[in-house]
This record gives sequence, structure tokens and C-alpha cells, in this order.
Amino acid sequence: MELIKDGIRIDGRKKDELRDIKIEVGVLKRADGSAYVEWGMNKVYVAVYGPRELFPRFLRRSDKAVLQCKYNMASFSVDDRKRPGPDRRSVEISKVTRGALEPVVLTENFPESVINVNIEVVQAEAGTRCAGITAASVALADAGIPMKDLVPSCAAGKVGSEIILDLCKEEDNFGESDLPIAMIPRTGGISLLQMDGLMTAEELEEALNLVKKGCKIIYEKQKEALRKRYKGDDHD
Amino acid sequence: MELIKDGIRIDGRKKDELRDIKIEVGVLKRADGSAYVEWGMNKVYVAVYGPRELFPRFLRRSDKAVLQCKYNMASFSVDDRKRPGPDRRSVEISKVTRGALEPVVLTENFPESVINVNIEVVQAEAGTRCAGITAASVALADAGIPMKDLVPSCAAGKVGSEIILDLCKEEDNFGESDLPIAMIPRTGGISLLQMDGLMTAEELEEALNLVKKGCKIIYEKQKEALRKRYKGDDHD
Amino acid sequence: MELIKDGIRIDGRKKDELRDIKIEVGVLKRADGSAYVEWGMNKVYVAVYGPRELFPRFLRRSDKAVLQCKYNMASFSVDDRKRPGPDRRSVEISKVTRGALEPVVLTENFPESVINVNIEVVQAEAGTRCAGITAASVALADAGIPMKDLVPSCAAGKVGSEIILDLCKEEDNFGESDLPIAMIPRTGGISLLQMDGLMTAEELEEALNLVKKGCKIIYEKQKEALRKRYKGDDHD
Amino acid sequence: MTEVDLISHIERDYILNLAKKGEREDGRGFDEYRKLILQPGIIKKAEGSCLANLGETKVLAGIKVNKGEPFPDTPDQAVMTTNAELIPLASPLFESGPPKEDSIELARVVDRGIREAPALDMPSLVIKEGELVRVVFIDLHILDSDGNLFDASNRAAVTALRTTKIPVLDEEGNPTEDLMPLPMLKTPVSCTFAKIGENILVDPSQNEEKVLDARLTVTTEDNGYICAMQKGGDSQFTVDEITDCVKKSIKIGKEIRKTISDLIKKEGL
Amino acid sequence: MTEVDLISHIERDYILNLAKKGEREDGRGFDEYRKLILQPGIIKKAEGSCLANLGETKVLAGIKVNKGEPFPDTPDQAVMTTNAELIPLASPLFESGPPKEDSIELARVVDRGIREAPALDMPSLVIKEGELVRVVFIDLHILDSDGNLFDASNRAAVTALRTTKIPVLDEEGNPTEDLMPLPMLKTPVSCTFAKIGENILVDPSQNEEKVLDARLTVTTEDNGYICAMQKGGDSQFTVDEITDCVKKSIKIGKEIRKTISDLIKKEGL
Amino acid sequence: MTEVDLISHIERDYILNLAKKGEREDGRGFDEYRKLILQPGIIKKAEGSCLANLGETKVLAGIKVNKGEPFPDTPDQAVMTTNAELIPLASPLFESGPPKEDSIELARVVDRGIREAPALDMPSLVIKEGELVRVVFIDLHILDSDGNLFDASNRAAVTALRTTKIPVLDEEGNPTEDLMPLPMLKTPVSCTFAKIGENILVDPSQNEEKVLDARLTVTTEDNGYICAMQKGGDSQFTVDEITDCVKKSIKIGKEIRKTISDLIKKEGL
Repeated sequence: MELIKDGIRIDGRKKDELRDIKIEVGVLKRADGSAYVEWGMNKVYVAVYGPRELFPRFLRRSDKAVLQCKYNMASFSVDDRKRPGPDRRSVEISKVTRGALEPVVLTENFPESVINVNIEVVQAEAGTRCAGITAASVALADAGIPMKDLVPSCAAGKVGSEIILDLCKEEDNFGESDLPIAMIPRTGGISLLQMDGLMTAEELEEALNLVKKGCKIIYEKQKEALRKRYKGDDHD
Repeated sequence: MELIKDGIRIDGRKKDELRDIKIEVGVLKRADGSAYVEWGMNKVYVAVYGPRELFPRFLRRSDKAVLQCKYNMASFSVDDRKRPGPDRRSVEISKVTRGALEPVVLTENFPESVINVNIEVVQAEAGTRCAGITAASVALADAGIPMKDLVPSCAAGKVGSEIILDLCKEEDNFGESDLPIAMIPRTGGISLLQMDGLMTAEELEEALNLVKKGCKIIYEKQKEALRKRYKGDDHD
Repeated sequence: MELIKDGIRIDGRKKDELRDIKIEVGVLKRADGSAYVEWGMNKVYVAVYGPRELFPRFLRRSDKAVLQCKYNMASFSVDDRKRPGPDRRSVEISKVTRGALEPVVLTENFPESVINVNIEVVQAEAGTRCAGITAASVALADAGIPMKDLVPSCAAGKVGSEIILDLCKEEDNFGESDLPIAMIPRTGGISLLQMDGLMTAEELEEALNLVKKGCKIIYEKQKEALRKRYKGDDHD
Repeated sequence: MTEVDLISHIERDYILNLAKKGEREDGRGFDEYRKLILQPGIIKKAEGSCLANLGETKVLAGIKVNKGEPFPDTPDQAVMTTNAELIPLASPLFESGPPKEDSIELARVVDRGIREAPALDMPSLVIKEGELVRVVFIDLHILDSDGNLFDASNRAAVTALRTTKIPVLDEEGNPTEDLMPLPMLKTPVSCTFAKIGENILVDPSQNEEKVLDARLTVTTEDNGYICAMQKGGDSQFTVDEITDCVKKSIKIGKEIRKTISDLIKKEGL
Repeated sequence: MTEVDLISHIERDYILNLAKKGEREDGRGFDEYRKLILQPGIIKKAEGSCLANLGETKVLAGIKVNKGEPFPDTPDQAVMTTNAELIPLASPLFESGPPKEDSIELARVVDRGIREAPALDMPSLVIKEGELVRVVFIDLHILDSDGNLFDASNRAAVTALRTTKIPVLDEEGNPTEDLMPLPMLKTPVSCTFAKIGENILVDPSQNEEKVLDARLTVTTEDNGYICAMQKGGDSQFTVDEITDCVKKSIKIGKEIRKTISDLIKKEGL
Repeated sequence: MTEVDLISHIERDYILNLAKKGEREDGRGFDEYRKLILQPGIIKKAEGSCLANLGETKVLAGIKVNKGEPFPDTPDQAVMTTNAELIPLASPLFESGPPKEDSIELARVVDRGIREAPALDMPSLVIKEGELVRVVFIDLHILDSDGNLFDASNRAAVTALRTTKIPVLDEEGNPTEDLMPLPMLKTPVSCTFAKIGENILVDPSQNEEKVLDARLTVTTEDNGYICAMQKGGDSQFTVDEITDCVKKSIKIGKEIRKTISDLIKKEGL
């Protein structure tokens, strides 16, 4: 399969082009904050609960809130039905998601408490962890949790000998490498970073630059979605 | 298979006839209250423990006791060996059993406490949930738990075009519908009601009337079993 | 298979001869006490943690420490890969190991506490529970837990018509019976005793005498290992 | 907990007093359902799907159809499995009570309605008797829980099933490129009632569910037969209350069934 | 918990002081068993069953026999599995301690006695070597627990096995209408002793078990061989105590074996 | 917990202040690894094994190779599974936090380095395409945990794989008496960095791990390619920090790779 030809990717995008992204805020009633992201074929809901008292007590921190993240995929979200419930992959993604969000949440404002971030992927096609983190930071803001910044997230990767932004399914499956990243725009810091596949140090630098560009666009979409929600500016 | 012919059912009973039912009280030493029911081929033990302090604490209610019911089938109780432990069916039956018994137990007398009702089916052949509830209310009385009434329970169903009382195994498997009911004789109220299979609204009314008749007989057997136990009237 | 011929066993040992045993103390840094035993092909690590506060609280004893023992086998410790995690066999061995060690540990010195003894078998070939107990009592001493005595442990068994000491794999698999024992040398008491296979009462007496002899040798090795550790006498 | 219990008593009094005056918190009549919005086909990865909004309650049903062995005692029937996933999205972790029990009951009540109607023509989904059949998975994801999960799940599941497309198999049982709908015989519709004091309200909200004394779900099929019932809650119903609920269920069932059919026709699904 | 621990010390003192005087709470002698009542065949759905009453302790054993694959390392042996179900009937949920551990030990000790005797002729239950064998499930349900579950379970299991009837298979391995008993070679009988202070009592009651220092179960078979032993509890036995218990076990084993055989003969099972 | 949290702040200040002065608790330089001792082949029951000591951290890797079915979507590839067992040996039970999460992350990071390099020639371990392949189990047992389990596990796993011997199969796929090594293409080596305040230290000790702000593991292969990365911890890295860590990882990777190869050559494994 030729994944890229004359700079045009298999799904018609350019190397530095994101898939279509739509972010909605406040989509769930019961949650304290929520968001919904459509990103290419990906569809992801996030609900935030808290800050609340944490039980069991021995998990509490006297100096800050505990941030609990849970990433889950619906059994019907992928081509072959997935057995319901957490698997090893989702446990790992839950963990790195927490690491991606922690740097921006002012957990020290809420000692003894817990903040729950629940990410539910109802349709999946490459890039769900980035979509989840992107939605989660918006849902945290919607819940009124004080934060230093939002956290846009997207992947870069290598396909053939090209570094590209925001891998689609075929690029993820048949490309050389995948590099999901989350960025904190105000500091330029990177709070999620995973990689698998082969890449040189130079290619990594190129990929990080590309991701920075992508995250800037996503960041604007996040802010716009929040503005819409709170300014009543609800027409599309 | 012809399940009913000239008003006579496959096991020889009439439409409104119960299978043989035997109730014994106080059959277990360690439990605070207990009962044993033989009902056709069904054999069911019930042990009641409590009221006692409930752990873990966060489950406690400050206004009443928590009633915990557990329905379990022995692995050898059915033709094909059942894997030991709870399955989805037994979890549901445990839940509706609690709903059947709650209305009569004066749980408000015992805040912060738990009352455990443990139902163990050692032989099963259609109607075990009704047998369990029938035995459970007797065991609760045996434990000295204050109650507003006993709770007789039995099923009706539709076989061919006939409404019949207390389905046997073949009627349960090959009949049109099954309607397990628990009644509170003093109020005429219904505290367990489930149904599967097809039935019209009129047939349902007929079935409820039939069950009322059956529950009246079972109610007498329950009271008689308790009288025997507490009057020392122990000869059969 | 002829397991014994002219008093010489399949692996060349005499009837009352132990396999090679090597005991090392203080092999793990993080544990409060630790030991490593090589016994024939068996390789067993033991880590002791505690005494520490016990959670959850309701497990605490106001009159003594709770001794928690855990026996585990590495998945690669046996010829056919074992599924990781506890099975019924290891749960039982954990339990009898606790019973073997309890009589010598002064648990009454540490009410409300827990002492954890974790036994990890990384290579197994007949006799791992005895190796584990032998190592565990040394690790408890290394942790500075006050004890009345050490607990040497080894098995006897019957092969053909002979009573032999310290069964090897073939003797365990194809012999008549296996009798793992733990002894408390100062009292002569027996704190672990299990048996399977056939044996007469007289053969049992003979076997117990043989084990006593074996445990005496192991006891010396235990004390020597502790001396080495605490006298800095660390050359082999 | 004392405080929690106290609050729940205050909430109960509030809702009960409203009900005595014939009123509900959200202004509905006792027999009035909240607005139902159905969005079938929104999960492309599933053979069928539907997002049901019942007021603020949101349930997403996904249908996956595999091939597998039949159960030994029903070699001439397809296999159908209904699962309701307790996802923390819709319920913060700290909430008390055994949620597993609730999700199992939910799945089983929805399943029974569909199975007993019967909604699906199970024998026609056998590929080779006793050996290979279609296996239909109904997965329910509760996205937002504002009461009456039973009915929202029923609407989502039934609409998803009716809009499911599966590949036609060739003679050797291999999938072709042609698609066919699931063979649907009926559209079972459930109606859930809450008894609060002496009052019976249809389609209880989250707040009404929290304080209800007893609950009744009646599922009816196209010909007006009852195909499943389930009583819940800690109190009792009179026989008259039950027969009254059944009558209402038959009437409401017709309306909802029409809504679903109209939608499917309109969208050409 | 302090109160609980205190009560347990008081109970211990009481039973220990009785023992010092050669007495037991229920008036039995140190070597005296409680009354044993065996009711074989009471579960018609099982191929074999027995309800054993040992004093107030009640254990119900059920035997189910299926067909299945042998273990790869014993292609010429049937499969036997013993399971003791911790059912809340016999133990209120709130009780502390890891009950799973206890039920696993119980099942394994009962199993070892039967397996090592050996009670069952395992090779004769092979249908096709390496491929198909009988699978014998021994399921133990503890209905009432008044001490000495080991021996009550042993009696229930062994009597159930000896009265089990399974279908004779035809040449192709299919069941015929004829029934045959399980091929039983031996009747292993266990004896359980409690050491309380310096005293050793047979067949401990629930109260005696709660305060015992050490426990010893010795299982013997028809020829007087020991076939299984298990020490329990937190204390130790002397060699003399063990050999003494073994001798008593052989004697008691004979008596119980006769009781079981007489019952089976009398009832024509 | 307050006390625990306080202590952790004091520990953090201590280590942070040392780092500001360019120092570490154990006297190492920021880019200095602890001593690595590798003992391959110590588990005779496993096809391959290695005990890796990294300072006081001890990880034992065992390799078992079975035969089994390939995954349906990769019929032309062997199966490789990496498991890190949380054994209580290395961590007292009372410690807070979800350890399962940690052991899963550990296993997956080690696995990814090996899989993506790729270290193993997976197609060459297929016995019959789509039907039978070698199944390689990498099991990691943490015996002592003094920090940087990632790198210790990587060294143990990679050395164990490189010294694994499996039976050569005959034409029918049955094992012969001849042994062959696993077909190894690469030796991926991971490097783990801890960020504490503004300082970045390689190979963090247990104490350093407890107080770190962020963690980065970079795995590189023989040609200097990065094959896996994983950021951990609750803080962030700058792009410069990452590219700097990558450069160091490539350099350190080369050295460790040489150490492993020299050892294997020297010991003739």
C-alpha cells in the first residue's frame, strides 16, 4: 500500500493537515463538566466529576487532589467487537492521560479530594488517546476546575520517509512509527509523549515541530468551543 | 408435546393446583433464623443472619437496616452441572427477592444494621425464586425480625390457551409465559412481579387471580410451619 | 522406573541424604529481612516486611500481630509455563506455611500489626514448600522479628518399600508417598505436617525420625547463614 | 451518611407533596413522557446503532453481529446477548450501592422484552444447524443518566436492531458484499412507571427514581400482548395498579412503535 | 475488635479449663464423635449425593459425572475435581478472615484423602485413552457449620461416591439406559483432632475450633494405611501426639467405614 | 497520610537541593548509571533467563517458548507476550496506589521496545502460516525494587532473549534434540531519565523516583534509531530536554549493547 504520493496522503490530506475536528462542551447533564469530540471517525465523550471527597480514605492526599482518569472503549467502537471492560491497553492509556493532564490542573487547591476524568470512546479509528486528552482538558474547564492551561494533543508519525501529522488508520497500521503528544501551549511543554516504531533523532525533532503546529490549531478549537458554551454563541 | 388435555396437566394436576409443598422452620443451628422448603422437586434452604452491624460502614443507613439477599444454586442442583458462584441470573433474582421482602420487614427498627437473607437452592425444577421467597419470609420470622406479614410467592403462566398455577418444568420450558409473583396477604399487594412470554391484559388479570388463590394456600402452610416450630407441635 | 537400588537413589543419594542446600541471608535491599535458598534445583527467595500497621483495620488483632504468608511460583519456574498469579495449590501452601511459622514468632509483641512473609519460587523441582519455610524463618530473623526458634523443614517419603529423606522430582512423582514436615528444634514440635500417598503408622514413625535428622542438619545451615551475615564472615 | 439520608428524606417529601397536587418537578403530567430523540446509525463501526435521548438521559446502543456456535440446547436458534456497561461517564465512582446489580437487571429486562416478543427471527439466523449461527451482541452504553434507563435503553436497542445491516452470506457461509437487514418480527416497547406514595407516574426522572417506592416496567409487542414485566423497588403494587399500568403500556407502546417506524421510513434506513 | 479478642480469650479459658478436668462443653469424651446421620441419594438431579449431619454440622455433597478430556500428563486416568463452596448460608458475611483460603484447604484435604487411597478406580473410567474420560465433580455445600467440616465433608463425599450411579456407555461411548455404580476401590475416612492446651480432642465443635491451638486431620483407608494428613492451626504437635492420633484414626476409620457400608447395604443403594 | 505527605515533601527538598548542587544521594553524576550485573541462564527450567542487577534493583526475566495459534490479523508472525508480575516480594502490601497500573505500564514499555526494534525475527518463528507459530513468553519478576525497573527489566529481558535456546523442529513440526537460539535481529536498549526540578538525571534510584516530577524512557536499537518512548510522571518536558535525552540514550544504548554482547561472547552462550 502506498500511503503517500506526491505529498498527498491516502485520505487526501497534506502532510501537516489535521483531520476534521469538532469539539462540543457541556454535552452531559449529570457530569460536573463534559465534552464531546469528533475527530475524523473518532467519537469520544468525556465526563468530569469533582472535586469531591475521596474514598477509600487511605488514597487521599493532604496536599492536593487526586486526579483519577479512566479511558474506556465501547465494545462496538471497533471493527471486531471488543470484550467490555478494561484491558491492559486501556489501563496504560488511563495512566498516561493522567500524566498529560496533571501539569495543568491546580490539584493543590483541593486537598483530600478526587477529580474524576472519564473518557469513553464510542467510535475509534486511530488517535483516540489524543482525542480523549483534548476533550478531557475542555471538560475539566467546563467543570470549573481551576487550570493553568488547556492541553491540546495530537500525533505525528513517519510514513515512508515522510513525517506527517495526525495519522489515520492506515498510516497507523502500516506506517513506520506513531508519536502521540500532548502539549501545554503556554509553556511549550510536553506532558504526553509515547512512541513506537522507528525514527531517528532528527526525524523526532521534525515530528515535534509538526505536532506543535497541530496543537496550536487544536488549542484554538478548544478555546472556541468553551467560548461558544459560555457566551451562548451557539450557532454554527 | 401436549402440555394440557381435558383440563389435566402433564404432571396430573388441575389448572389451579399447586405442587406438593413442605415447609420446615429452624432447620439450621448457626443461622439466627432458617427454613427449608420442598416444593415439587425443588429443595431450598434459607438462612437469616442479623440484624448486625454493617461493614463496610459507608453502606450503612441511618434510618433503617439494609436488607441483603443472596440467591444461589448448588452446582449439582440442575441436570447439567452449573459452574459454582453467582451468574447474572442469580444476581437479578437476589435483587428482586430483596424487593419482594422489603415491604414487610420493619427495617426502620434497626438503623445502621444489616439483615442477611441467604437462599440456597440444592435442587431446582421450575419455581425456585418463588420457593426461595416463601422460605425466606418464614426464616425472617424465625430469626425474630419484626415483620408486617409473611410473603407467600408462586407463579402462574399460560400453557396452550390456558392460565395455570405453579408451572412445572415442562410448562416453564415449553409454555407460552411465566409470571412469578409474591403477595402480601394482609394488603393484597404484590411485591414480586416478573413476566416473560406472551399474555394479554385479560389473561394477566386471570393469572393474578389464580396466583392470589395459590398464595392463600401457601400462606397457611407458612403459618402452620411457624406454629409447629413454636408450639412444639412437631409431629407430622 | 526403579527409584532405588541397593540403597542408592536415582540421583545417587543415600536414603538419609539431603540434596545440596545453600542459604543466603539479607539478599534483598528493600525488604526488612530476606533470604535465598538453593536446594537441589529449587531456587527460592523470601522477603519479610513488618511489623507494620495493618490495613484494612478490621483485620487487626488487639492481642497480637497478624502473620500473612504468601507463596508464589514464577511462571517460568516449572517445565510447562504456569499462568501467573495464585492458584488453589499456592493458596493452601500459603496457609500451611503460616501455621508452620506462627509457633515461633512472638506475634504478641506487636498487636495491631502485620508481618508479611513473601515466598517466591523462581525454580521448582520437588520440595519448594519446605525450602520456602526454611528460608522464611531465616528471613524473619534477618528482619529482627523476635522468635523462639528457627523452623527447618524437609520432606520424607516412601519409595518402593524404603523410607527416604528429601524427595527429588522423580521420587515425588513416582514414589508411594510424600510427607513434608517443619520442626521446631528446641521443642521437637512439628508445625507443618502434610501427607499424601500410602504409609503405615510404623513407616510414619520411621519417616518422622528421618526428618528429624534432616532438620537438624538444615537447622545448622540456617544458623550458619545467619552467623555469616551478622559476623561479616562473608567468604564461601 | 446521616446527612445523606436526611437529604433524601427532604427530597422525597418535596416530590411527594408535588405529586399529591398532581404535579411533577419538571411540569409534566403523570402519564407524560419526556421528549424522545432517536439517532440511528451514528456508529459506523457497528452493524447497527442508535443514540436515544429521553429528556436528558442518553443511551447509546451498538449492535455487532458475529458468527459462532449455538447453545447446545437450542441448535436451531441464533444467539443473542445483551450487555449494559456501567461506564463511569454517567455515574461518579463514589456513589454507594452495588451498581453491578443495577446494570445486570437493566440488561436482562431489556433483553427479555426483545427475546420474548420475539423481536428477532432467531431460527432464520442459523447458518448451519447445531454448528454455526449468527451471534447478535446488543451493547448498551449509558452516557447520561437522568432517570428511566429501562425505557431509553429499550428505544435505543430496538431502533438499533431495526436499522442493523449485516452481510448476506453465500452458500458456503462466507460474507458477500450484499447487505441485508436483521429479520425483525416485532418492535417491543417498554413502559416504566414509578409509584411514589399513592401516585403512579410514567417515565420517572433521576430525582423521582431516587425517592420512588416501587417501579414497574411493562413491555408490550405489536399485537398488544405483554411480553415482559419487571417490578422493582422496595414497596408493593395493588392488582388494580398493575392492570392500569398494563393498559397504559399498551397504548404508549403503540405510539412509540409508530415513532420508531416513521423515523426509519423517513430516513430510509 | 478489642472486645472481640477479649471474648475469644474468655471462651478459650472456659473450654481449656473444662478440658483440664477431662470434660467438654457438650459432655462428650475426648475420643467421642458426635452423632453421624447420613442421607444418601437426596438430590435426584445429581448422579450421587449425600447429606451428612455430624452433630449440628450439615454438609451436602453432590456428585456430577460428565465426559471430557484427560489431563495431558495422565492420559490413562479419569479426572476428579473437588470443590467446597463457601455459601453464605452457613457463615454470615461480616465475619473476618479470608474464607476462600479455608474452603480451598477443605476441598483439597477431602480431595487428597479420596485421590490417594485411591477410592476411585481412575483408569477404568477412561473412555478413550488420551482423548475422552469421565470427569467426576465432587461439590461440597456447607449448610450448617458447627465444627469439623473436614470429617463431615469426608463422610458426605465418600458416601455420595459410593452411591453414585452413572450410565453405562455403549461401544461408541454413548450413554445407554443402563446404570452402573462408580468403580470404588476404597472408602477413605478422615479423623480430625483439636489440640487445646495439652489436650487432644476428636471431632471438635465450632466453639472448640475457635479456640484450638492446632488441628490434625488423618485419613486412613480400608487396609489401615494412612493416605493423607494435614496439620492446621498456629501451634505444634509432638511426635508422640501425632502417632497417637494416627492410631486412633485407624480405629475410628474402621468404625465409620462399617457404618457407611451397613447403611448402603441396608438401603440397597 | 498527612505525615506521609509531609515526609515526601522533606525527601523531595533534600534530593532537589542536592541536584541543584549537581549532586545525587549516592554520589553519582547526573549521566551516570549504577553498576549493571547480568546473570544469564540461571533458571534451567526456562528456555532463557537472566537476572539483572542494576544497583540494588533486581529483575529476573524468564523466557518460555511454546507453540500456539497466531493472531488472526497476523497469520505470518509469531506471538510474543510480555508480562511483569507484581510480586509482593519487592513491595509490601500496604503501599498505596494502584500497582497493577504500574506493572502493566512496565510490561508494555519493555514489550514495545522489543517489538518495535524489532528484536525478534517474528516471521521466521512461524511453523505453519495461519495455524501454528512459536509463542514467546517474556515474564519479568521484580525481586528487589530500588528504582528504574524499566531499564533493569529491559536488560534482563533482552539478555534472556539473546541467550534463549529452543528445540529445532523437524519437518512435521515436532521438536528434535537439537537446540537453536532465538532469531534475534536487534538488541533494543532503554534509557530512563528523571526530571527533578530543572535537573535531569539518568537511572533514577527508588528515592529519586519517589520525588521526580517527570520521567522519560527512550529505547533505541542497534542502528541508532529510536524504537520506543514513554513519558511518565505528573509534570512536563521541554522539547530541548527530550532531544537531549534522546541523544544520551543513543550513546548509552551503544555502551549497554556492547556490554551485553561481550558478556554473551565471553560466556559462550
